[in-house]
Amino acid sequence: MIAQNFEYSAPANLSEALKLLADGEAKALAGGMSLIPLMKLRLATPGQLVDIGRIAGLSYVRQDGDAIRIGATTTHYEVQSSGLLRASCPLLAETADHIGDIQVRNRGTIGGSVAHADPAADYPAALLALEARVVLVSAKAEREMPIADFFVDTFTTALEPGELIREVVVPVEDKSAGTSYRKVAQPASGFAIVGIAARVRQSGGPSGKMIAFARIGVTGLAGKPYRAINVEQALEGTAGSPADIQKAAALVADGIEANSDLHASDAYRKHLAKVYTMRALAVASSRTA
Amino acid sequence: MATTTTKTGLLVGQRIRRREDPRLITGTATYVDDIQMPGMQHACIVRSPHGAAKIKSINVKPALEFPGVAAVFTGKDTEKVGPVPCGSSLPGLRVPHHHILAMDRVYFVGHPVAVVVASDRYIARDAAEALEVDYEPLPAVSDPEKALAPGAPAVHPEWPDNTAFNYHQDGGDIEKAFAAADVIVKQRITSQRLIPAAMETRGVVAQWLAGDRALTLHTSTQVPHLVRTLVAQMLGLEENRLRVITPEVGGGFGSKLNVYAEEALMGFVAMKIGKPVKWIESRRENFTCTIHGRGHVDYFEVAAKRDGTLLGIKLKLIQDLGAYHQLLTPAIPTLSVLMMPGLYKCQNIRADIVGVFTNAVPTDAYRGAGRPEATHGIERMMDVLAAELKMDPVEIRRKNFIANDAFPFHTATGLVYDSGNYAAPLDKALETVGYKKLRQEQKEAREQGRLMGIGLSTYGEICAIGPSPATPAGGWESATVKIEPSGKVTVMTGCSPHGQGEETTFAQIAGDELGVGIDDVLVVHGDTAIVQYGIGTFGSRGTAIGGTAMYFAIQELKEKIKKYGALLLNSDDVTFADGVCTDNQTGKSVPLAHIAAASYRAMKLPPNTEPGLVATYFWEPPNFTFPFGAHIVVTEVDRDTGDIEIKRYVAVDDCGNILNPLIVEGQVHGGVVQGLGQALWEQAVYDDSGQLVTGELMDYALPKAGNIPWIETGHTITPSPVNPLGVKGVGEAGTIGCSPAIVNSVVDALSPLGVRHIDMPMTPEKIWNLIQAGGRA
Amino acid sequence: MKISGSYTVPANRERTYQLLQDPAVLAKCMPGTDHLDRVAEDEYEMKMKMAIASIGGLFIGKIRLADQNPPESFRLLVEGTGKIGFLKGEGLLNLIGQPQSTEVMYEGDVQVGGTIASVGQRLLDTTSKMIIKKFFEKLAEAAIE
Amino acid sequence: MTRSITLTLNGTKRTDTVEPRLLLIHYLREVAGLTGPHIGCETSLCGACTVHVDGQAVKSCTMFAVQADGSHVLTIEGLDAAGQLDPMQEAFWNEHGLQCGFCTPGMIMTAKQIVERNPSPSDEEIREGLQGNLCRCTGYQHIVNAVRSLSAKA
Repeated sequence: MIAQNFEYSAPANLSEALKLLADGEAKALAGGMSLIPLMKLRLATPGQLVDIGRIAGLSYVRQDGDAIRIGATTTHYEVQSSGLLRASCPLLAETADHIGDIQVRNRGTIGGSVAHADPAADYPAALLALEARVVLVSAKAEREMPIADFFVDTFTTALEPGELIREVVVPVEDKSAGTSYRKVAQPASGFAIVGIAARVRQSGGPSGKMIAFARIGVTGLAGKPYRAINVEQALEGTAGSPADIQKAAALVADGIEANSDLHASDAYRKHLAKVYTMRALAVASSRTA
Repeated sequence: MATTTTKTGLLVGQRIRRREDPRLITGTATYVDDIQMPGMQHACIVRSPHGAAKIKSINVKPALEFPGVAAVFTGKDTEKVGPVPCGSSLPGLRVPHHHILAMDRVYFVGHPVAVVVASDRYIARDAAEALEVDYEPLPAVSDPEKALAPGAPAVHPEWPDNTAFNYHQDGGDIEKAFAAADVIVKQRITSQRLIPAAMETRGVVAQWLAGDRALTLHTSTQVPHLVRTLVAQMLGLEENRLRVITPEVGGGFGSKLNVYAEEALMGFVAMKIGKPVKWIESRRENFTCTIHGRGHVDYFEVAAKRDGTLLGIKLKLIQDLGAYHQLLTPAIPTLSVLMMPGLYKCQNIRADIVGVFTNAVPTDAYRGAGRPEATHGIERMMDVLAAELKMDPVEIRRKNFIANDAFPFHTATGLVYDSGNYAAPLDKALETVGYKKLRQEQKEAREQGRLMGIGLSTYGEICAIGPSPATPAGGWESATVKIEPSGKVTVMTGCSPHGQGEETTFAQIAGDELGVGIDDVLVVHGDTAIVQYGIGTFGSRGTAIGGTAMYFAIQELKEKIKKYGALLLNSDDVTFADGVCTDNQTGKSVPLAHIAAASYRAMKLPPNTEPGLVATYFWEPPNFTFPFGAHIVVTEVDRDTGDIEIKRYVAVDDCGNILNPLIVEGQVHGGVVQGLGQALWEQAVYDDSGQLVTGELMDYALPKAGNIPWIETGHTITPSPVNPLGVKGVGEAGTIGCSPAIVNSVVDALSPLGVRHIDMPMTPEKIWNLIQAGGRA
Repeated sequence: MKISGSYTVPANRERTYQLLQDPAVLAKCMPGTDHLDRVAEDEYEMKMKMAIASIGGLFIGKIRLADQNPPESFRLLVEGTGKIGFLKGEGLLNLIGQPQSTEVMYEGDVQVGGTIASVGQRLLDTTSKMIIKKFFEKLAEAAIE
Repeated sequence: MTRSITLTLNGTKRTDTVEPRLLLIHYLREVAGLTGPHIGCETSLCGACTVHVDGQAVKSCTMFAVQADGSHVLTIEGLDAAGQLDPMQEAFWNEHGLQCGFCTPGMIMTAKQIVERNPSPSDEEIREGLQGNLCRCTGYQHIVNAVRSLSAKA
């Protein structure tokens, strides 16, 4: 319950924060929903915390052409209640509905969650399906990378020491697209045993409707979240019938070394991934225009 | 004894909101952690991370060196403190010496090894981390059946068979019953280890006043007087020098019906350092060091006639005791045996219990304490038998119910059921749920390949625990009722409620009996310096025994009131009702407040009557009470995922007379949801090395608001003849009735696949595996 | 916790076996470990600075090689204790020669205790897999060097 | 290593010097002397410590006091500051939405946030909203009744 002592600073702006983080020793604190519980259990014992939670201008959701830029310290509540996201990137807002509980969503931030790279976090599934990009900054430079490159392994990201996530960039969803996030929550902690984000677009040809585009993000199943490209490919070009969906969804765990714990064995997790891929795809398809 | 039938008074029987709530909804109630004292120190306990290990050495120096650390104590320092007491005795019971701090060996994860005392809790925590303990890990065993196997690691080296006791009970002629049977069904049924998880963890504040030789313990307990007697013994202190105060208690469910090492340890520390000391249990400590519940492996055999008549029940019960006996540890499974026949007239039983030591925290009383396990067993076996005989589960139960005219009914296990009308709640539940129509729906669902289940339990329980000969440390209860000079009424009850609402229900009874308003009655409890000796709140006994003690104290007072009334009215023919004493001849009357004032002013005394209006009554109940009921659950299982959806939950309970329907409903809801927790999610899991892998709320799933069904409640009323209030008790009913009803429902849903039994918790994965295996997993 | 799996090392069996017996190589492969101190024949003391995201801590422990049957198999015993818990593991490593490489098959049992066991259940499987993967990746690097 | 923080607690401004690691819940209980917010776990799951920081329900055990510097903090004690129970407190009382009372202050603070954001929530929305608050006594049904009773009035 009681954290080890640490030094604390609350810089007023980003450049000051990056300076404090530059040597890689300090740890950034945003909402603290992942970090503080670990500190209380003394599983995490950072010597220095840089509170980026009060930096003005790091919390925003704004449209920038065909993209929506979300500041790192935007809370899950702000994401789920953002009119812009609800209208133009509903998958992300829907995913935020599933994170933790009211209190966690009020404090937890998208940047913090993504940087923590918990293999059972909700956002990664949606961000992978959205082919989101992350903008990383350090005292020296700024870079942008696809989210798929950002998640390296369990709790391991492409963040270099001294580097912060500045914003997450998601596309403005095509009006015809249908999306859905479906999750099996672990009953005690609420973390995803499996979470599937699905995104599809249909095109209507003279020969009837067809799945023109599919994106699937998977969380909870493996050591890191991933895009189920094999499912996407199997689905694209089909009519998107229940049988098509079932056939494609069956591929979701192929070649994946699934997690196994007290709450779900690897075999059950893989099975759930298939079922929930079907369900997410079915809902997403039903939402296409 | 005379029993009132359902009597509704001005207060009794009404939905009255609780008197205790204003302090609770404003956050101004005082729980142990809210107590602050000048100079108070904070204790942090260093605990074993191993399931079993030798302690090779302890280096306290790094902890002592922290600025702000007042003291560090280890087992060597506390060796002379008496052992943590076991209050139950069974023939041949092996009782390990349970030191308050480990000596040279630890027996379970969380075993206290040392205590660090510092000026604030942050420093205490830092210093505790610095303390060095060198352990030599030993093989551990945490599964009771594995512990019984030859060659298993010995939890206590002196008892290599890990057997604490064997207990045998026979009733009727079991051999004859089985010989006469047309059918015998057998089933292994487990009731998994559960963590009580009261929302307030335990906590103690101890204060020693050396000049007065007076120790005060503020502790979160259900049994303040027992804590006083037993902790005084442990510390070698005269009992009347120890005051135990039970402030607000944030739930117990049996986990605080105990005397714990930490209670004596904090007393010891306060006496040593001469300053007040506080210890507040963390949630992880609560999971690893406060008692667990259940922990049964039961092997049932039931003999019956082809028409469904039960002939005999055999039970081999393996009880996971953990590493030590806490207050009631070995007694809990014996309660299961008492309740074995449930509501059925079966008169032949045999039970064999083996109590097994394991490298785990002790099991003890958790909501229902032995009775949920028994009810789960018999109610599951009734369904197993019904399936075998292809009978409807309702019909097989009706066939075996004890008849309404058979009460008082002597069971094969030695109990005398007080009163019952077992078909009444069943009928009501069946009607509420629409049983016939549901079976039709189920038929249609099955034709569509859907897995719909209807399950029921008709449960009975032993409540109002209990007559003293059957209860360790006494089973009576006490009350003192004082009518103050102003006519206001103060009730001091030996019960020590912690959420049950006795400040309200007792005030309802007292208000009606004395003809005063509910706000004129103050109910006081939980301070051994103020309240006469009492037993406590557990075993659904508060109202039935504590309330009855108060009722009788009031009856004594009423006699005295009448004497003063007669004096004031100058009459020898008066009645006391509705708060006034009336001359039956003249109709003149005098109110209670005047009588009370006169009794204290004592200008003139009635013949042979002392001043004042105070009465104390210790009531010894002549029997337990035996509530009952019927729960029906409709479920549907998702074939693809194994998820269980509870579509209907109907609970019809008969707890005798109802004093406050609002409170009774709340007790049923809470009880049912704890039963649901056991049926669906909760399980304390130790791995083979003795690690509690469900050591936090992250991995031990308590029911949450979002994953439980709406509970439809109903009642029938069969008053108890055991007490004049006609009440039976309702604190544990929901839990006891719930788990078999849910499991029966899910087994029914999966019965087309040939499933006959599922052990709890029924996780989706377990169900999915059963479906995959076509019921054969 | 049972663990098992296999990894292919780009070296022949003799060399792979040799690498796995070399304390300097082992130190390099164990995440957060600088060096091993020999305390007895085939027994070493180590300090391991674990860091997985925010979770971290210093483990002090021992590593022992036993039942050597070069170049086919040996047993690896590891134990470590830190403030956040302890672990004790034992595994049998079987080396199967392939034309250009060696398949190392491992099978063992790991006991984890303390805080990490009681609060980190959902992370144990994933993180242990990651550590093993990193171990073999480093081993593979060492094999090419 | 200490820092000075200033915050407005239940309408009153106060300044204290704290260690950075001091949790907001410990600040409220041990420094400010409040008894309403409770500690029921250490893994941020039970919600007994729920308070509002700048109008947002948060678990005060998962926030350092320094993070609340400059904020408005409202605890259960601030609800009836004017001597009048808050309607949500009244609703919990009327509907028997509590037994042992330990989870109640946090539960009420979360319940308030639910109806602030959604004045007439469905039962399902109420239950979803309470996922971060554990109660071991009531089985939640009377709590749901309490929240619903208020939404009906709204």
